[in-house]
Amino acid sequence: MVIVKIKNESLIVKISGDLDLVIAKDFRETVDKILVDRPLKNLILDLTEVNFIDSSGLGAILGRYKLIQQQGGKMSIWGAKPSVHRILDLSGILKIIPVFKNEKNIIEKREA
Amino acid sequence: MVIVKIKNESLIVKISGDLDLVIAKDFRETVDKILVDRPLKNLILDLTEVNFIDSSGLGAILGRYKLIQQQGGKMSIWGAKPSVHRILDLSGILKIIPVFKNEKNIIEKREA
Amino acid sequence: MAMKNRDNYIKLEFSSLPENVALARVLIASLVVQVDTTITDLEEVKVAVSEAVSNAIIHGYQNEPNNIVNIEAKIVAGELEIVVEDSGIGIEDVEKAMTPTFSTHPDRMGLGFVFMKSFMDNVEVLSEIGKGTKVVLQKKLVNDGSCARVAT
Amino acid sequence: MAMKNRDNYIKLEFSSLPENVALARVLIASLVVQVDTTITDLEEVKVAVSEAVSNAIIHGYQNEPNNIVNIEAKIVAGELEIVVEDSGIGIEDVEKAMTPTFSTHPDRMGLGFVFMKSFMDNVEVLSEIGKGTKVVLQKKLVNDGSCARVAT
Ligand SMILES: Nc1ncnc2c1ncn2[C@@H]1O[C@H](COP(=O)(O)OP(=O)(O)O)[C@@H](O)[C@H]1O
Ligand SMILES: Nc1ncnc2c1ncn2[C@@H]1O[C@H](COP(=O)(O)OP(=O)(O)O)[C@@H](O)[C@H]1O
Repeated sequence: MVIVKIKNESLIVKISGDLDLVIAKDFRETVDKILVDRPLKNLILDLTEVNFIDSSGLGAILGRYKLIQQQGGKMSIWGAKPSVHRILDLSGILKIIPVFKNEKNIIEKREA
Repeated sequence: MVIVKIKNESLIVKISGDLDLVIAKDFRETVDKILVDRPLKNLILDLTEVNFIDSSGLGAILGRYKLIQQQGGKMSIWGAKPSVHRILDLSGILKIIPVFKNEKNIIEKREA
Repeated sequence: MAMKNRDNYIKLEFSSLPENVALARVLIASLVVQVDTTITDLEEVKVAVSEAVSNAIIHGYQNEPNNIVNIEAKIVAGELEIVVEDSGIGIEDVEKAMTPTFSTHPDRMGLGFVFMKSFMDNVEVLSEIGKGTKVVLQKKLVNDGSCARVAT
Repeated sequence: MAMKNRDNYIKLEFSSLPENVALARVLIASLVVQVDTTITDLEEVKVAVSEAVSNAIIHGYQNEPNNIVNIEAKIVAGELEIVVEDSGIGIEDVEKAMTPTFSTHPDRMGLGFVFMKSFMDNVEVLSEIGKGTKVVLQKKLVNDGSCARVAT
């Protein structure tokens, strides 16, 4: 599932589930539809609820990064679980897109 | 998974996962091994963590009910989720084994 | 979400191990959640599949692990059809076998076919002694966009 | 728990729909958790299967939904072997296809084979133009009784 929120100049995209080719397509189409009408300064990708990612998901992330770069914006990633973080790392994406730990999520996890 | 606890004269059995033929076997063997050495007054079956049950699971429950009855003890069931409760109901087991809502569980659910 | 409610077809062959009942159930559940159906429908299909597959292993193959169970499932226009097949001992009298509480095993409740019949719209059993048993389960899945996502 | 680490065999045939990548992944994960393996092993196998099955659908069948993908998996003495097969367009130059970042699709990263190779012990690709592609993935599963249950 892909949920989007626009806050000031930022597009926040929250993905839930397994980020494979099905959700990658959803993600790509949803973001591109918004950015084509309205270039924004930031694309924040919230991966807190993503349990799995493969190269189709990575491709969609990298593609959105390129798009927002072209439009002069920036991209960042939030809250990837360790298994997802590992794949992001292996792919080299971490070297070009900054990844932050979502603090709210960390607190929730500690309390669980 | 089947976890047992003996408290005074009660055998508390907590099952987690899908109560199909695999866990039914585990449950049957675990309980029977204890009761053969040491007849107890109560068998309390905690189904809070059971997500699924089929007729193999029901058969194992009914069999343990018969065993504890023979030994002069009683059986009760705790905390079945709605989908599990429905199957217990359809099978007629609810008419012979009392089913209680696990209060702790209800509170946890409300807070979730 | 894109591509919901498309027709789909799967066929699984697996060893007659008790652990594979869960495997078959999970597979069919993954298929059913592709349709925006209700959680109740999903639960009912899971029970029916569990019963049919357990029967193939326990009765058909008498718990011998080195045999093959087949399960085929298709969704066509929201209509689910599942076929569970074994090449085991077969059923002598299908009508009798389907009678509520009838079981050839002392520990079992004889509710397998009862659940299949209550939870599916249609159940057909084809069996031949020494050849095996084929159970066909059919159900029209209720389309309910509001619930399906919860179960994924 | 009873009957862990037994040999097992499954074979799944399914329509070449994108949604079925998840289905194949869930099925293989259900098989792997029967062995008391680590969560890391489980995650790695899921990625490798996802890549191979996605390739069959996207590249092999060029997203045509009415074709059949086959996946066979067996565990023998803790050794997992998965075979993913399509009857699609085939690969002209397998060696080139397996080169990191090589892709015939502009939107894709060319990391599918890279992930298969990093996450499995052995990857073999057999392909013939116009006939199809067969990917064999092998991995020795680490036996770790302390972790497997978490993943079920
Ligand atoms: N696949 C099968 N192969 C052989 N016999 C079967 C098969 N399925 C069912 N039966 C027979 O039908 C009977 C009733 O089945 P069912 O209603 O599922 O109850 P139960 O599994 O509790 O016995 C079984 O006891 C068995 O004798
Ligand atoms: N099953 C297949 N059928 C046909 N071509 C394939 C298949 N699998 C892979 N290929 C070819 O190999 C290339 C590399 O595959 P891969 O490493 O998975 O990267 P990607 O999927 O990102 O392109 C693909 O772009 C495609 O040309």
